[in-house]
Amino acid sequence: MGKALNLRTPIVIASGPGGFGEYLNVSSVDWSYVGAYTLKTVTLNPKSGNKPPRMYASKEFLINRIGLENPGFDGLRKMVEDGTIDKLASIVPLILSLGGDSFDEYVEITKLCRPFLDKFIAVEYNFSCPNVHHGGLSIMVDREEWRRLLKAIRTETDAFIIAKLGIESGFVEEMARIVSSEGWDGVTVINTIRGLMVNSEGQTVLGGLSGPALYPIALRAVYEVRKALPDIYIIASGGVYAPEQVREMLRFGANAVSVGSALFHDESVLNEMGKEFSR
Amino acid sequence: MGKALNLRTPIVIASGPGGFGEYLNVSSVDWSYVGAYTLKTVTLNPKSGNKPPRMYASKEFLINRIGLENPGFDGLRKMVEDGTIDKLASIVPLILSLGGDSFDEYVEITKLCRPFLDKFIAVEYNFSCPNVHHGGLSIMVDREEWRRLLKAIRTETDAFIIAKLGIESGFVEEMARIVSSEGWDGVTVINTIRGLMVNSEGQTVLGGLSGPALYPIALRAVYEVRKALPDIYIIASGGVYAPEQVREMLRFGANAVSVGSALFHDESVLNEMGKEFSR
Amino acid sequence: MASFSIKNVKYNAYLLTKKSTIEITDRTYLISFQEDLEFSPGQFCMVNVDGAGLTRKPFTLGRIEGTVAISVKIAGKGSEYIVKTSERLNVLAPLGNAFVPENRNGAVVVAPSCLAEGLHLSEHFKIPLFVASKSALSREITSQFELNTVVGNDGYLRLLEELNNSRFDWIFVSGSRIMEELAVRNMPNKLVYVSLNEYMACGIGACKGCAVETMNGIKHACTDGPVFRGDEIWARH
Amino acid sequence: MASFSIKNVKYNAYLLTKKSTIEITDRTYLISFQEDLEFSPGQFCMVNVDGAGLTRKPFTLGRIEGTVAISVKIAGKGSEYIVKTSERLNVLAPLGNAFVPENRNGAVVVAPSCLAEGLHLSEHFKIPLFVASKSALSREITSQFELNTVVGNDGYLRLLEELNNSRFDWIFVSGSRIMEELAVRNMPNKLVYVSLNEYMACGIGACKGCAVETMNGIKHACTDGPVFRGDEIWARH
Ligand SMILES: Cc1cc2nc3c(=O)[nH]c(=O)nc-3n(C[C@H](O)[C@H](O)[C@H](O)COP(=O)(O)OP(=O)(O)OC[C@H]3O[C@@H](n4cnc5c(N)ncnc54)[C@H](O)[C@@H]3O)c2cc1C
Ligand SMILES: Cc1cc2nc3c(=O)[nH]c(=O)nc-3n(C[C@H](O)[C@H](O)[C@H](O)COP(=O)(O)OP(=O)(O)OC[C@H]3O[C@@H](n4cnc5c(N)ncnc54)[C@H](O)[C@@H]3O)c2cc1C
Ligand SMILES: Cc1cc2nc3c(=O)[nH]c(=O)nc-3n(C[C@H](O)[C@H](O)[C@H](O)COP(=O)(O)O)c2cc1C
Ligand SMILES: Cc1cc2nc3c(=O)[nH]c(=O)nc-3n(C[C@H](O)[C@H](O)[C@H](O)COP(=O)(O)O)c2cc1C
Ligand code: FES
Ligand code: FES
Repeated sequence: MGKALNLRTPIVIASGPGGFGEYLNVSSVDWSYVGAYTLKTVTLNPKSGNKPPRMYASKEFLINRIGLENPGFDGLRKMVEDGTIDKLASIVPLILSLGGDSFDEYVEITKLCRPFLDKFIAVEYNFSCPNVHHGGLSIMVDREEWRRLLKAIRTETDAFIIAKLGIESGFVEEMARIVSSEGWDGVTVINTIRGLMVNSEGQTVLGGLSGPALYPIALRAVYEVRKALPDIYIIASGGVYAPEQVREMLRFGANAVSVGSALFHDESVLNEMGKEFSR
Repeated sequence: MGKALNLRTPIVIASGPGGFGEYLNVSSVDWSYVGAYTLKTVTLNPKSGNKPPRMYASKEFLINRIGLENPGFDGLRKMVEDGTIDKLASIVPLILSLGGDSFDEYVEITKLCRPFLDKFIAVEYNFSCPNVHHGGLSIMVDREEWRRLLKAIRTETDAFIIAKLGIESGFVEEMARIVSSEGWDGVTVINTIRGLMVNSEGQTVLGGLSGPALYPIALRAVYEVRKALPDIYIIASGGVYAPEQVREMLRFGANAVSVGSALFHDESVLNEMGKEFSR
Repeated sequence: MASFSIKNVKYNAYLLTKKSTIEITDRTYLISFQEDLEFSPGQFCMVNVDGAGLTRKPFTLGRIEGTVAISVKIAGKGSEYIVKTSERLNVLAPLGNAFVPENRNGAVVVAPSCLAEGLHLSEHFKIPLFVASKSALSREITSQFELNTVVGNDGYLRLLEELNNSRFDWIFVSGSRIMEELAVRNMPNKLVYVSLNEYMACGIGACKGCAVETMNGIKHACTDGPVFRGDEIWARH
Repeated sequence: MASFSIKNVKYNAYLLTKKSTIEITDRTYLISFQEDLEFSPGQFCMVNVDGAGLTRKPFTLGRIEGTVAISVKIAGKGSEYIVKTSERLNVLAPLGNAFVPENRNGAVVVAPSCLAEGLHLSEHFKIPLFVASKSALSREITSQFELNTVVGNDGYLRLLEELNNSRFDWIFVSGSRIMEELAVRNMPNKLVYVSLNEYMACGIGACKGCAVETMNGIKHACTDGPVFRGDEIWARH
C-alpha cells in the first residue's frame, strides 16, 4: 500500500477555482465536511496572468485562460509570515500547489518552500496548466527531462507529493506510471482540457475547459490509473458537481475527489458531498 | 503549399459513424453536397468488435466501444471485386481508413491495398482508436516506433495519406509535427476521447466519447495544428453538428470538416452544411 | 461474423403529423399518424427527438386499421419529447427486416410499449394478441380494442405457462429484455421470437453499435433483426 | 499587480423570495424581494440560476424605499431563468466594494438593466438619476417613479454633452461596456465612475476570472470594483 492522506472526508477543493482560501469567507459551507483545500498554483515569480477576457461558459463547459495569476513565492511567504496560512489551516487542511516555467523554477520553489511545508498536508505539482506559454503543459513534451524533474523534486522533499496530470501530454496512465516509478505519492487526474470558444462579442477565447463535460473523461482517467497502479494515491478532478459523482469516482478508484468549477455554481454542494463521510 | 484534396465541398463523412457506405441508402441526403465519404477503419484481419453493450449517450456525449468491427482486408477486397467500391465512389469520393494491431499489420495492409488505392482519393490511417487493446492508441506510446511506422508507410505508397490523431497520445500539434516531418500529406484531428459512463442498467461502458462536447476541444486542436504547420492538410473531426461550426472550423484552419455522430441525429444536416460550398 | 454487404434498400425520412395520442397505461402512449408509409410487420423506425437526444430513437412500427402508429413508453427525455411535442416527427423508415413466420399458427405477446406492433401483427396474420402489463390499461384503450390482458409479474408467468402448453407453434414476444428472456426460458416447448431493444444510433447498419451476441456470433439488431429466434439469443436450460 | 490579501469579510448565501416583477422596458425587469439583507450602494450579488447556467450570475443590488431589488435584462438563459422562475433565488451577497463618492455633487446615469442600482444611489445620495434606454420605458415604471429618461443613441449622446457641461463634479454610469466607454470619452470635463460588467465566476476574488486591464495594471472587477474611475479604464484623447 502506498502512503495515504487520511483526510477527514474525501472532498478536496481544486487548485485554482478556490483561489487562496477566499471560499472560507462564504458562510454557507461547513468546513468540517471538507477534507482539504488546495491553494491556487504558486510559481517562483509572481504572474499577473493573461489579458482579459479570461472566461466564458457554455451549457456544459467553462473555459478559462487565467494564466496562473499568482503572487509568486514572495507572496506565498508573506501569507505564511503574516499568519494567513496558519489561520486557513486551522479551519481546513491545506494542500500547496506549485508550478514553474522551467526545470529550475520547479526545483527552486520546492527548495524555497521547504521551511514551511509542514503547514501543508501535501504538495501538488501542476504539470498541466494549459494557459501558460512555458512550464505547465510544455514541461512534459520532453519525457526524459520531465522524469529528471520528478526525480529532482523527490530528492528535495519528504512531503507527500502529488503530480497533477492532464490528458494531453500522453496517456494519463503512462504518465502516472512514470510519476509512481519516481517515488511520488500520488496523482491528481485530470486538469482542464485545451479548448477554444468564441464569446458573444466575437472574441476568441483560448483556454482550458472545465465543468460537467469533463466528468466521463476524468472518471475514465481515474479508472485507467487505478488499473495500472493499484497503490498510488489518486485525487480525481473534473466535472464533479454532485454527491453521486463523488461516490462514483471513489468506486472507480479515487482516494479523494476534487471540486472545482462546481463552486461557482453553488459552493454549498460541499456540505451535501461531505456529509456522508463525516464522522 | 502542401498538397490538397480539392473536394467539391469541404464536408466529409467521418470514419466509423458512416460504416461502409450505408448512409448512401438514405434518400434525404443530396450527395453532391458531400466532399468525401470516409469508410470505417479496415484492419488486416477481420474483427468482430467488442461485446455489447457498445454504446450509450448523455445529453452532450455519445460513448462507443465498437472495437473496430470490420471485415478485414479480405472483406474490403471483396467489396472492390464485386463492384461495391466503384458503385459508392460513383456517388461520392471515398477515403479509405486503415488500422492495425501492430507495426507490421499497418505496413502489410498498406501493401495489400496498393493495387486498388486509386479508387480512393486519400487514405486515412487511424492511429487513435481508443477501443482496441493493441494498435490504435497504443501504437503511439513508443514515439520512435511510431515515427518509423510513419516512414515505412510513406515509403509504401504515393497516395494522399492522412494520420488521424487523438489528443491523448501527446500534444496534438507535436504529433502533427512528426506526421508532417515524415512527408505525410494531412492530419485528421481529433478522434474520440476515452471516457467511462455507467448505463441505466448499471453496466460500465468504457469507450470513446464523441458528440457536441468534443467541439471546443477539436476546434482548439485545429487551431494549434494550423499554427504549428501552415501547410498541412487538416480534416477537423469532433462534435460538428451545424453549418456554423463547419464555417468556424474552416476559419480556424481546417481544410475539410468531418461529420460523425451528427449523422445519428439527422443526416440531412449534410445538405445544409454543404449547400453554401456547392458550385 | 456479421456480413458487410450493403443492402440494396432505400431509407426515407418522413415528416409524420400526429393524429391522436392516447394513454395505454401509466407513462405509455399510442400515437397514430395522418400520413401513410410503406412497411411490413416487425419493422421499426428511428425518430428524431430534436434537442432531447443526441441520436434518433428506435420504435417499432404498427398499423391499426390502416393507420400508421407507434407506441411509446416514456423512458427518458427522448421518448417524453415524442409523446409531448405537437411538432411533426422526423422519422427514418422503414428499418430492419419484416417478420415472416413459417405459418400462421402463432400468437403475439407484447408489453404496452409495443402495443402498436402487437395490434399490427395480430391483425395482419390474424392471430391472437396478449398484452402483459404492469398496471391496468386505460379505459380508452380497452374500450377501443378487444384485448387479452394480463397484469403483473405473476399474471405474465401464468400466461407463459399456458402458452407453453398451447396449440400454437410459435410465440412472438416484444417488450423489455427481461420480459423476452423470461418468455424464452419459460416456453421451452415453443419456438419463441423476440424483438430486441439494443441501443441503436443509426438503425441502418452503419455504426455497429447495436451488436447482439447470438449463438451464431455477433449480429446487429438493426439489420439482422430486430426480430430474432429466442433460442439464438438465450440458451434454454 | 493585484494584491492577494484575503479580505476579512463574510459572504452569505440568502434565499430571496420575489415580491414583485415588473417590466421596465423590452426584455428588462425590476425584481423586488421580501427579505432584507445588508449592503451598501454599488455592491452586487451572484445569483444561482439552477440548470440555466454553470456559474452564478452577477447583478448589482439596489434598494428602493427600503426594499431590496435587482434589475435584470434578459441576455441569455441565466437571466431569463431569474426573471421567469417562481422559486426563491439563491443569492451570494453582498459582494464588491461600496461606492463612496468624494462629495454629493454628482449624478447617476443607468441603463434600464441597472435601474435598481440607479434608484438606490439616487435615493441614498440624494442626487439626480438619468435613465438612458434604447426604447421607451413601460407605463408601470414611469407611473411609479419620476424618471429623467433619454431614449436612443442620439438622446444618450446629447445627455452626455449636457452632463459634461453641467455643475456636477462626478457622474456615475452603469450599463453596458459601450455605454460606459462612451460616457468616459464624451465627458472629459468630469470625473466619471463606471460599474464594470466583466465575466465573473466566483464574485469573491478566488477565480481571477474578472480581470480588468487598468492604467494601474490588472485588477479584479469583483474585489477591486465593481466600480472604477473611468479614466483608470479608458484613456481620454
Ligand atoms: C428496435 C427497437 C424498437 C423499439 N421499439 C419501442 C417501442 O415500440 N416502444 C417503446 O416504448 N420503446 C421502444 N424501444 C425502446 C426505445 O427506443 C427507448 O425507450 C428510447 O430510445 C428511450 O429514449 P429516451 O431518450 O427516452 O431515453 P434515455 O433517457 O436516453 O434512456 C433511457 C433508456 O432508454 C433506452 N434507450 C435510450 N436511447 C436508446 C437508443 N438510442 N436505442 C435503444 N434504446 C435506447 C436505454 O435502455 C436507456 O437506458 C425500441 C428499441 C429498439 C432498439
Ligand atoms: C458586477 C456585475 C453587475 C451586473 N449587474 C447587472 C444588472 O444589474 N442587471 C443586468 O441585467 N445585468 C447585470 N450584469 C450582467 C449580467 O451578469 C449578465 O447579463 C448575465 O450574467 C447574463 O447571464 P445569462 O445566463 O443570461 O447569459 P449567457 O447566455 O450566459 O451570456 C450572455 C452574455 O451575458 C454576459 N454574461 C454571461 N455570464 C456572465 C457572467 N457569469 N458574468 C458576467 N457576465 C456574464 C456575457 O456578456 C455573455 O455574452 C452585471 C454584471 C456584472 C459583472
Ligand atoms: C478558473 C480556474 C482556474 C484554475 N486554476 C488552476 C491552477 O492554478 N492550478 C491547477 O492545478 N489547476 C487549475 N485549474 C483546474 C482545476 O483545478 C480543475 O482541475 C479543473 O477545473 C477541472 O475540474 P472542475 O471541472 O471540477 O473544475 C483551474 C480551473 C479553473 C476553472
Ligand atoms: C460509432 C462510432 C464508430 C467510430 N469508428 C471509428 C473508426 O472505425 N475509425 C475512426 O478513425 N474513427 C471512428 N470513430 C470516430 C469518428 O470518426 C469521429 O472522429 C469521432 O466520432 C468524433 O467526431 P463526432 O463528434 O463528429 O462523432 C467512430 C465514432 C463513432 C461514434
Ligand atoms: S444501430 Fe447502427 S448498426 Fe445497428
Ligand atoms: S469573479 Fe472570481 S475573481 Fe472576480
